[in-house]
Amino acid sequence: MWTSLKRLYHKMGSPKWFYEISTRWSPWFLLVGSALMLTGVVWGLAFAPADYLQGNSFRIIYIHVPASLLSQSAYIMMAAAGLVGLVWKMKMSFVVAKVIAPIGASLAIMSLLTGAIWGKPTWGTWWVWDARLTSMLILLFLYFGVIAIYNAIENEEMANKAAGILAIVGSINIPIIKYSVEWWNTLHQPATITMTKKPTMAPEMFIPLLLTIIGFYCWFAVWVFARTRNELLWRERRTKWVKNLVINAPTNSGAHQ
Amino acid sequence: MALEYLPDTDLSSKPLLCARGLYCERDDRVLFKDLNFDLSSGQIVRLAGPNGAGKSSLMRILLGLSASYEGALYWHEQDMARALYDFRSDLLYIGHDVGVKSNLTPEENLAWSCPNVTKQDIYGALKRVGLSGFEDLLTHGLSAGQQRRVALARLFLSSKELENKSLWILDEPFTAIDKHGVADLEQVIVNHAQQGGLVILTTHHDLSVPVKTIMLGQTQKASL
Amino acid sequence: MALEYLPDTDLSSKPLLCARGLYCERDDRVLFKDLNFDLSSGQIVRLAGPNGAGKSSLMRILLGLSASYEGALYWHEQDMARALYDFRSDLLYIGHDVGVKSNLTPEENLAWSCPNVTKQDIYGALKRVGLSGFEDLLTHGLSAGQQRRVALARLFLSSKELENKSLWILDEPFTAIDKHGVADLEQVIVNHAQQGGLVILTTHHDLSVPVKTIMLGQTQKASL
Amino acid sequence: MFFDSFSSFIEMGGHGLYVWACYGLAAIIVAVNFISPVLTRKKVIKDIQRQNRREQN
Amino acid sequence: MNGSMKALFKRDMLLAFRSRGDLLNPLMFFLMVASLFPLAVSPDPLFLGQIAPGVIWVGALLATLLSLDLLFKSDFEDGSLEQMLLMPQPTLLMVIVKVLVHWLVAGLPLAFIAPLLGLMLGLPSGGFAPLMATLLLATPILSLLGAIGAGLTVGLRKGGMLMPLLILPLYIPVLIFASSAVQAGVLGNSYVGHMAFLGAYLALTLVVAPVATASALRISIAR
Amino acid sequence: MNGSMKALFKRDMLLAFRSRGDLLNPLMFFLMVASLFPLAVSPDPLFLGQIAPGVIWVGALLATLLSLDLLFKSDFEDGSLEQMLLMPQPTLLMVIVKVLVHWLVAGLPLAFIAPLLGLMLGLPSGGFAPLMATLLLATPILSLLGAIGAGLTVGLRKGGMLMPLLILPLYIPVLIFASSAVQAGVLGNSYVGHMAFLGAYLALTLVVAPVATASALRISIAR
Ligand code: HEM
Ligand SMILES: Nc1ncnc2c1ncn2[C@@H]1O[C@H](COP(=O)(O)OP(=O)(O)OP(=O)(O)O)[C@@H](O)[C@H]1O
Ligand SMILES: Nc1ncnc2c1ncn2[C@@H]1O[C@H](COP(=O)(O)OP(=O)(O)OP(=O)(O)O)[C@@H](O)[C@H]1O
Ligand SMILES: [Mg+2]
Ligand SMILES: [Mg+2]
Repeated sequence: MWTSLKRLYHKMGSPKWFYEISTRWSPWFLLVGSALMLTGVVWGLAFAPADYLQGNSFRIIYIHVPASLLSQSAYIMMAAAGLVGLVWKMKMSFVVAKVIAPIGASLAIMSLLTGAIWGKPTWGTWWVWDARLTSMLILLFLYFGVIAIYNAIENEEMANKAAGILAIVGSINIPIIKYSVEWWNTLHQPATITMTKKPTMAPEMFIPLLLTIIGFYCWFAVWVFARTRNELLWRERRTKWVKNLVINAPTNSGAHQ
Repeated sequence: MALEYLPDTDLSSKPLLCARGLYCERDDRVLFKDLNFDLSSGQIVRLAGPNGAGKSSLMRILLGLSASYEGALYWHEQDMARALYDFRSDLLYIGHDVGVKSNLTPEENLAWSCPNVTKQDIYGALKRVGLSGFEDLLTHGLSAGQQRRVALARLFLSSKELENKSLWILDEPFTAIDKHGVADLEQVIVNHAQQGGLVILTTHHDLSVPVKTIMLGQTQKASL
Repeated sequence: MALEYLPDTDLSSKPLLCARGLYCERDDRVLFKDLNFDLSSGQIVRLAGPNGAGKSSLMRILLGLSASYEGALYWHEQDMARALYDFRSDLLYIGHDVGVKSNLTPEENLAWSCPNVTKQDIYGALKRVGLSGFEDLLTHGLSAGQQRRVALARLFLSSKELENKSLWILDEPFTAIDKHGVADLEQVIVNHAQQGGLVILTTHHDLSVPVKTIMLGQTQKASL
Repeated sequence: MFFDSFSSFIEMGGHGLYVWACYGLAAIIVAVNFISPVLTRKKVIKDIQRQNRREQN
Repeated sequence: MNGSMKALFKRDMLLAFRSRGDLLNPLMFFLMVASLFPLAVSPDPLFLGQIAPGVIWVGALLATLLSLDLLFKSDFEDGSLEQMLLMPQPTLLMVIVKVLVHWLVAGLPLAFIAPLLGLMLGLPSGGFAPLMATLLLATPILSLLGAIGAGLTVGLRKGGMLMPLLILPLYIPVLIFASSAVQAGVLGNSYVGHMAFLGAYLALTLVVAPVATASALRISIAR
Repeated sequence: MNGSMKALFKRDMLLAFRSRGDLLNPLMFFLMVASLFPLAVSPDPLFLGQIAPGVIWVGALLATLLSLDLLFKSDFEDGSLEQMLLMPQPTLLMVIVKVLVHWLVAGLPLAFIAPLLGLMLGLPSGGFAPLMATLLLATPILSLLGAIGAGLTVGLRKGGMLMPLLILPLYIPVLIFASSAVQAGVLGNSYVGHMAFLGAYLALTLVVAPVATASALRISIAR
């Protein structure tokens, strides 16, 4: 048991193994994710009933909520990957952490934008200093910080370590930030404008939401795999397996691919 | 990568600092590879090579300030990572940037970098480097050479009785120093080696004493 | 204060730069007083003296960067204050701090400091100082000597045809430069003088060419 | 189908602009996430090929 | 603009874009100030809207002030400033080029991002036009006046934050007129008078500041 | 504290007092923010009193943030930081000493000058006690967390003002709890809970920050 775990760990640390396995899995994630998303979105947009309070604007939920959830869990994943990299000196893990940062940031932006747009018809304003909004904004800043570190440090190894430290410190603070923002808001905020509490949703509204959430996670995997493979190619450009792979790769003129 | 050895001055003693298979690459250019050496006490070792050969890089690797290398380092035959405390206790390093605060006086600078010595010792050392009378001026009001002399005064403080640093790593210690000063410094370095210290230095000056040379090669393209 | 003259190489020509009765005092210490000299084109002039003698101070006075002096300066027999534009048009100065931006590439650095030359000239000059292949790396990633070489490349660009700077003032140009580089530089300096330029420099190295020396004295207490 | 006509589907009871803007923006961000690694991959492969060629010379 | 000045302009823009951090520095600071206030004061949009003109303008002023530190400092430290002062061209030209770059990099972007801050702070809609207008007109003043302070303090070892002390008094008219222009806009009043004052102040500083900065630099370098 | 650390402490205090500008830097900034607001927002003391807790705390936060830039920078530039990392003593100790000095020089004085700002901004009398209390308790947090950012960005050429981006999110809990403690004080409510939270946050950062900073410095120097 222990030895097989160890073997798995070493395998995961191997770029070539990761490259191959992710190449094999990506299409499946893509397929499943796209199917789920298609079903969920069509169902949510066209078939689910309108909310009796918010009318049709509630259909934004099917992208807003998955993006919000995923951007938060992506940060945790990134910090965890950074921790593994720092503690066990596993380079693969650093690659994954690096690759998650821009994806997570894009999802945080998606959450903020869809939320802001949703706010206009429901709250009558694009932006309020609500607890959730504020903490999502701060999460975006945390992502920006990590990305900025990667951009600012040229030496890759150093950049990975520095970003790892920042991500970990940030993740320790996420619950504190969230708690403080929520607490702050309940103190000041007139209760008129708060985000709807977890609704006891009708199943025909809830199931598509579930589908899109799972679909987003699948897509997320595809994106992480694709970016990781690119990073690996460049890092391992001197190795034989990459050279072979690149020789066989179509050049820019390749009309067939 | 050529490695020139002067015969070891003291073959009987165990080596202080060993390097095995050092490899360093910068911007796709291999600075050195498969570098092996054993340095023992009593030696003066010069890292030589043209500008950009990798002398300072090698020094930073030895110091543990740089992580961009492969290979193994041993201090007193112990793995460097485990001997770090001992290594650093024994170490005196003066780099391209000498770590002298321009807003402190020479005396204050030394009081910080050599915390175990007395004020009298510091005045003595400053006198030795020709800075008597300048002890209480702010360092930024000194000339280029005088500023470097403040840092070099540490060499006069690190003798056996005072700071007891046996390993000196000096990156171009003679920069901006006048003739007379260079001769003085060479003398200190020789004395230190004779008292059982190990000195690793780089310089583009000609040294008037015989030293062991580690030659770092011309630039090469990386090819794995 | 001792003033040693080599016989002027070209007595017929009018002097380019004259100093009359220069006096400079720092922290109650007279660096030099009653300093007079006439420098003409074709000369290589070395300001000599130990660390803290006042070589850099004198240079900054000549450059008009320092106001803490007494005496008069003439450029082409005109009062310096009135000849300032001509003087500066003819001037190339490289000081202790070389004015190379670490966040620019060598090429970009030269493009700024020598705006009248072509990209090709710059590449040529960088090649001359041994930096071909490094043109597009940021300067802070270069070694200590290579960074100084970026500044020194200006010497190769200031020849008659290109920037046409006849007066070179160089404060320890050989700092951090390897043997080979020093020889190269000396050659450029000699060439410049032979083509009618005037070079004023300081260095603690031994020069292999004969030069006129202005000796700045040992430190003295001011006594008025 | 919840809506009785295509135009009412587009209109979304007056909220069409908001809903479609959201889905549009989301589509853009998703598309970027899908496309950018593909472009990067092409560039990386080209760079490696160029480097290999340089080293063969 | 002759060759040297063009080269200097290019160099400084290049440097600004290369160290992107410095470029975004004032902008980031500006954004930060605006997002901290709701957290510290109150999230109520109506209340925030009242203080928005003042907060935004104080933010802009502080952001510019902080970025001024870099105007001559790195050039002083690595010897480039000496080189510039030794150019045959008048120092005045050099100062103008550097101030121009500073404004393009640190001042102008403030004007463009200000509407976003207005949104976040619930600025009433009448305030947006005067906010942008005052920023466009008055950020050059901030750069110009700031350059004098930067020139006087460059290379000072004991000087640290001397600069605010020197130039803040000169900034205060700008702050008063600009923020009350925005407030006038919010209330629907005319703010032509304010703009005229700012324009006149700009004309004055355009004449005085570069000369003063050039002499300040000569003094600083001779130290 | 052993010999080296004592010497380091002495050196850093000496440096702080020698370049008095840097020492007064945060204090000046703090004062500036407080004196600009009445000009920019409204001179009405009642209105100002409402925003005073927030303004003062935002000022304190920004002031600390700006002073952090200097924590390791000059030591990095002249090679002293290398020397410190080469000392046999654990880097952790060195970090603690430097953070301590930073707090003594840049944080603590804020607490003592804050009442003056309270007066200038018309802070109701109930706010003074919690203002000082929160500043005393929370400025160490700012120094500690800030050190992480300073350690990560020291020596970065592209980094400029990266730091705010990195650590401001971490400062936000402090800002929220501290400013609402003051507000609670103004309203005559208890602010024990706020203080307890700040105390807990201080404990956490005391554990985490020095370790993180030490590793950050090792990474920065190895670049
Ligand atoms: C910029 C504005 C907004 C942001 C940043 C934002 C952010 C978030 C976040 C982070 C979540 C996930 C919370 C969790 O951890 O479970 C979430 C969920 C949700 N949001 Fe928003 N939101 C915004 C605007 C809105 C608006 C305007 C509405 C509708 C009135 C809304 C409705 C919801 C609902 C229904 C959920 C799921 C319920 C739940 O999981 O608790 N959001 N939002
Ligand atoms: N921080 C860095 N990042 C990237 N490359 C670097 C860095 N430092 C040095 N290098 C590269 O390593 C090479 C060797 O530099 P190093 O400073 O070791 O040379 P050196 O032998 O000490 O030269 P010098 O005699 O000029 O001091 C340089 O050519 C440079 O290209
Ligand atoms: N900015 C200054 N303020 C006060 N005194 C100064 C200043 N600069 C130099 N000095 C004094 O002037 C003396 C001469 O300095 P200078 O830099 O001219 O010497 P130098 O001959 O160039 O020496 P080196 O060979 O070390 O470069 C120094 O001893 C110093 O005390
Ligand atoms: Mg070197
Ligand atoms: Mg000198």
